Amino acid sequence: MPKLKEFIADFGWPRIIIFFFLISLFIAAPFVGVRLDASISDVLNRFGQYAILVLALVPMVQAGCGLNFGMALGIVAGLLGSTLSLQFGMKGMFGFLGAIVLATPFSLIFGFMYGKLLNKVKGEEMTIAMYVGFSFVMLMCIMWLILPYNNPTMVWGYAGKGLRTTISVENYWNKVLNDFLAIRIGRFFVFPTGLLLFVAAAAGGMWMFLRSKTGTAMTAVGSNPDYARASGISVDKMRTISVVLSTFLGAVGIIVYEQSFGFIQLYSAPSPMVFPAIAALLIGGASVNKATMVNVVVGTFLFQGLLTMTPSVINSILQTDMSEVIRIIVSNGMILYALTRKTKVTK
Amino acid sequence: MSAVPASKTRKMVVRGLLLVVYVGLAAFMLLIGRQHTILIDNKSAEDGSYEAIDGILVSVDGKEGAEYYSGDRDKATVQGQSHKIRIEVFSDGTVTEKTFKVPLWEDMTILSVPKLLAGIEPFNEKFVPLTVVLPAEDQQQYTSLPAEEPAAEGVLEELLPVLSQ
Amino acid sequence: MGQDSPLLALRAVSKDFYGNVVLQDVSFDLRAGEILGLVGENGAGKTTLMSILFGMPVIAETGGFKGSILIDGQEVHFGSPFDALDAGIGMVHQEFSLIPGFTTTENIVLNRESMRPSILNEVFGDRMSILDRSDMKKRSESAIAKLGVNLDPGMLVSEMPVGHKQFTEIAREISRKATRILVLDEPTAVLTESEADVLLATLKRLSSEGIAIIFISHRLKEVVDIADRIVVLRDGHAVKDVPAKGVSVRDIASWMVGRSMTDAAAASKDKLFGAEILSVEHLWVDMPGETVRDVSIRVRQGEILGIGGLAGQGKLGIPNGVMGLYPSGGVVTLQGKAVPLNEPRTALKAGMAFVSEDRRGVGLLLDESLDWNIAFTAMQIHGQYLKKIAGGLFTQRDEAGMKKLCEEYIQLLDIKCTGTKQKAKELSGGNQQKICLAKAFAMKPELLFVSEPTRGIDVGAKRLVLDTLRHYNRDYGTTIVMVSSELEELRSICDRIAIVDEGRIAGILPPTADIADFGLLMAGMKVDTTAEVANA
Amino acid sequence: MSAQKKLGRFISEYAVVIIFTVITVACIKPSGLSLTYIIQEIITRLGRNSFLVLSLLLPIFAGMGLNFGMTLGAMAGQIGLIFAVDWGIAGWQGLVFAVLVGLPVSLLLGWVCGAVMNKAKGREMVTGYILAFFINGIYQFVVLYMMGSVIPLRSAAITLSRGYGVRNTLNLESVRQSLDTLLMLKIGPFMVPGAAFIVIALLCVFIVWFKKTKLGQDMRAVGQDMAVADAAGIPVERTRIVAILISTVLACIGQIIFLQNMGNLATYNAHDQTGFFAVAAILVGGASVTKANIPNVFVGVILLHAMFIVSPLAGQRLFGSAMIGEYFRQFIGYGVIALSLVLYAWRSRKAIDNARAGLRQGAAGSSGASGAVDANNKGAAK
Repeated sequence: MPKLKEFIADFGWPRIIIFFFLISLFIAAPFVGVRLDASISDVLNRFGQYAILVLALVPMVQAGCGLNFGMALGIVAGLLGSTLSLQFGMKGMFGFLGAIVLATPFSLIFGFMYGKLLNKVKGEEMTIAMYVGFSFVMLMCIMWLILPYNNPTMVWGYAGKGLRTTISVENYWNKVLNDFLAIRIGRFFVFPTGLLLFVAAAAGGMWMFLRSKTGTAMTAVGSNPDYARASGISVDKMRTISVVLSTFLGAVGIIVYEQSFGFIQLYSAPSPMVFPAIAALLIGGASVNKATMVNVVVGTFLFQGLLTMTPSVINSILQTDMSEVIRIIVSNGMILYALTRKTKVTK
Repeated sequence: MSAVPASKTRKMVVRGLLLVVYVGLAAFMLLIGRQHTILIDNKSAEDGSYEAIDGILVSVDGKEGAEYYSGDRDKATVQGQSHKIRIEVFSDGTVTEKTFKVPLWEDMTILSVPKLLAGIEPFNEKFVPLTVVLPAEDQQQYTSLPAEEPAAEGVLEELLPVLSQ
Repeated sequence: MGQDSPLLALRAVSKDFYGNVVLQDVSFDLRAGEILGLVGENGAGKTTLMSILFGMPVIAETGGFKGSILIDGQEVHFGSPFDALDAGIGMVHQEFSLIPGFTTTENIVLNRESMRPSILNEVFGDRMSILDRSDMKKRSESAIAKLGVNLDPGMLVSEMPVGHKQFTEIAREISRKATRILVLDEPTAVLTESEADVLLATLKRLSSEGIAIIFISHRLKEVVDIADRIVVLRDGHAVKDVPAKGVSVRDIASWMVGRSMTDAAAASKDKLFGAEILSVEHLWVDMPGETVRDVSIRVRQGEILGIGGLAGQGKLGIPNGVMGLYPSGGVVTLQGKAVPLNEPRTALKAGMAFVSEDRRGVGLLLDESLDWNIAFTAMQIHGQYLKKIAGGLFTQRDEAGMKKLCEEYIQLLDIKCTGTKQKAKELSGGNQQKICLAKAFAMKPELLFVSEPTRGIDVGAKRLVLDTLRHYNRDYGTTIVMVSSELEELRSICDRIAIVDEGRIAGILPPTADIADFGLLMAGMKVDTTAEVANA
Repeated sequence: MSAQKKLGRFISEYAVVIIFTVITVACIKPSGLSLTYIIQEIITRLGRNSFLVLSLLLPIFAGMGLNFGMTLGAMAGQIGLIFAVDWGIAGWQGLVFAVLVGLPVSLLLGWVCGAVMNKAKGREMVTGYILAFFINGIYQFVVLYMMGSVIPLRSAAITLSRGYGVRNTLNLESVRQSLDTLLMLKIGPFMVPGAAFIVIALLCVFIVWFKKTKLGQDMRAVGQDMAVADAAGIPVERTRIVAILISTVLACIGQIIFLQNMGNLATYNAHDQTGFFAVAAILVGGASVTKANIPNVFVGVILLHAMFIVSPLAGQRLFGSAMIGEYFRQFIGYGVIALSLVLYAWRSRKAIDNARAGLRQGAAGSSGASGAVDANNKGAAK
């Protein structure tokens, strides 16, 4: 019994409640006329979409920079990369990879500057990160209107200048990863092998990085900055590396999201993408200065599972759309739960 | 030297009193603030017991009046329960004033001026709308509520009136 | 002053923290208007005694204390510092407890402000009453006048010179109506000479007005000038309780430190010392609480140099400064090569390793496994225990290599643990210290700094840690610089012992030097050291 | 301090105010709006927003930073308004009724917010922000599902056609401008909402009076140094909760004043932006995370809203699209909060370094006289 108690204490009550809630949704689905195979395929697809965005949070958490409320910077870098790849008319897998390559320089520059800023303001980083993120997104809204894009699929019809709010990647690199080696069973179930392989590769790469020399140093900075300093590690350098890595992965994450979702969402779309990713990581069991690959996978699966199942199942049970309310309460409740834990954020 | 500690009971009494005043104030606001709409009607009755008067000036609670000809109906919004209505008939210039009460929880009442002039009580009754099936057009579509987190749209919506000014 | 029962009496007060005895039946009396000088080395139990007297929660949390405290003859029990305040005991801590943004007046009457009830009192309780600022000003002025010092009641504490802050705190304590006993913990540590004199004069005046004072200081000259009686604490025992008349500083120093000579480092006689390995010139280190002002010292190859001195005098600052962990300046040369300061990485690369005094804060990764803790520095500095992939472009932790290293040290240092994967936070204090030592030894250093290696660990582990240091020094020739506040240990292991006082080297003595000399150096007195040091 | 250093300190102290004044003045010309129109607009906005911004002062005194959790108070105010409109109470009586209904709700929410913030010491601001979204979820659950079903709603005008839940936007016609028109004064070309300004003046008097009370003094002490306040016997936790409580109650009243001026209530997202606007305003006014006073509030509201009035039209003229002006306004709004937070965090770190540096010179190579002992006081200004 003590082993279970220790597991519960470690896993945390809220996570257990969410886990059983999700399981009950899956069980209730068939009784309420919701196709189970379609739901599972939908959950897998959304898992693939969000996994890398959640993974992007890991480096900064490990390095003790706390939860990256400013991930919008990485997402904006990804948007720049994908819009440029469309502008140059790059298609198929080449287009998708081109978008990532084009996004890389932006994400590195943004990440570097953002890292330097965060090092200057240790303590109360989260609020500052959030508002730097928001103001940067707004600045980009102006940029989307000014930058000289002229690919007709992207530009406003009447003005001929400035980008549309949502741009379809239909004939460029839509579902490039999803359909790669996809396995279809029956009409509804699609197993997005390409997408999940890409996510597995990214997660594997991150796992390998965290076990490399710099990765180990970064984890040490996260768990005890004084220890790292006494062992000759430059704390600020490690934190900057983690921010740059996090911003880069944010860019890759949004591009993977777009190819699976089918649309590039511009203007103020990046801001509301950050909170769900943070909530997912926390539901997976991460703390404010420790996050593992398991946290990413479990967290994303639980959170996205919840988001896909609640609209269909709850609606048919209660005939009302409670899913929006449940999503808000669960995701913000989780972040609140993590913030009020005893672990102190790096001072 | 610190303030003499008020005795426990005195504090209790004051707090109890404050609570009563609080609830009383809310009730008082309800009483004097309660808004009603009064439909002022100038039609003749089917059974001929009273006739519409052609050309009258009606004003409620001293607000500026409105002219009614036979068959007209208009509304006046008033606050509070007891009101005064002033009717001036153009043809013979007679002015009648009458005070009447509107029950607290009545949203809308219908006051028939001819009935009032003819002295038939009750001239002010509850308004019962014809039972009409509401057209479905204003069925609220809200499947995906625009209420996710700090999207800037919220700001746009709120600031649009400024833009339009 | 002659009433029959003393104002304050301690009877057989004893205290132990988890079996580690800190105070052993301490008893002394204190009469109204008497100044009692309390002296003793660090760890002699002074702070614990004051926490007991002041009813600090930490005492109750760690199992309370034995013996009794009597005020005016009746026994008292303090559940919290506020009970002690009501009983008339005022305490002035070493760190100031003042509100920076408040004026002198506001600080003096903090949380005892004079108020006029406002109408809202009835509804929202007494804290809605209006402050009576004029009365507050009057009360603070009377307290300041009682001190006999000119303090501006309207000045903000944040803009005050340090001396004024000290007087403000004292004024706050004596402004309480009931204060009859005032306890001052190292009040002159932060004052200039002139400010200290004014303080001492003030304390004399307060005692003449009937307030009893307990004056804790390591400046023995001040204690002798001001105290009526002196109590000397050593290893938790009140070894001396004498009137101050006719007592010299030298006597106090020897009582403070005087322990029977254990087998001094006789072995150091036939030790051969190589050339000078490390030289430090005019080192200053800005470490909070352990400021180093101007230290110059030389260390010879194969030697064990001890650095002693009281807490807060800067001995811990020296290793932290040389290793670049705190902002510092001066010239450090290791084996002839200059080592730049403020760069921990180059100091480690040059071949110096450091076992920090702050075991849990700096020395360990509490949430990581033991093999991690031991191999980490070696991995980051010398690139050991890493598997190179794709020609060194990628590296991966060599888990097997780290496991082997960890097992090697578990066996060598007899570390009691469940395996190399156990989390560091689950080990006992002694074993954690051994992990820190293993981490330093894994670096194969030329010169090893060890800071407070035996603090807070049980006697058995102490012996083993010291033996390991001796073993590494004798068999591998590692030069060791050991900083410790346990003079006893330094004398049992070191070849030479430097005493640090107020950020400077007061003097260097051989372990066999007279015990009183050590005590005098610690108290900042000059001692003729030239004779013995030549090359013992 | 040399004049140059003092000037440097002044500039860094009021960097935000200076930047804002420059941008606003620069935008006036291209926006093409007449000065009287701008001034009239600012007067109405002062009447509308100042109360909300003033509610931020107390948590700053108590050292809890910018109270992003004030959105909870806004929600309580909106619930009060929903009942006032539902029961058909019009005019200023409707407003008072809304406040009386909203008060107990804001007390409850304020207490919850204070308790949660006490558990997340050092991270109050971001916790308040997230708590606002969390309670927003509960607010939506109550207003969208409970009202009409569990909580009876009288008038069909505000209920969704499905029978329960409140509509997305409520027409506040019955209470619209009722506070403003109560004492509308005509001074020169400008219409000044007298009643609103009287209420605001009353709040200012209360705040000034409150700082003189023992509770106000305790709050300042807790704000400066929690450990010392605790050692002196001040109930730190309770004082912080009272600070948040009062701030939430004031936010509730402020939101009602705000909405009666706007004339309509976006039930589900009117409160989203209250926190953002109020915080942006007080920061633009030169306040910081630990220091704020009443002038900051008024300067902030005037500057921020002047900028919000002129920038869209200036954007229209300069960049040829109102959207750019609109986004420019958002960028400035968020940017100013980020900038002042960064400046504050950077300045407080520099203050600590200066204190350490001051000490270092004293220690380096001071001559033999032991007298020149310098203090390593830990009471460096935080």
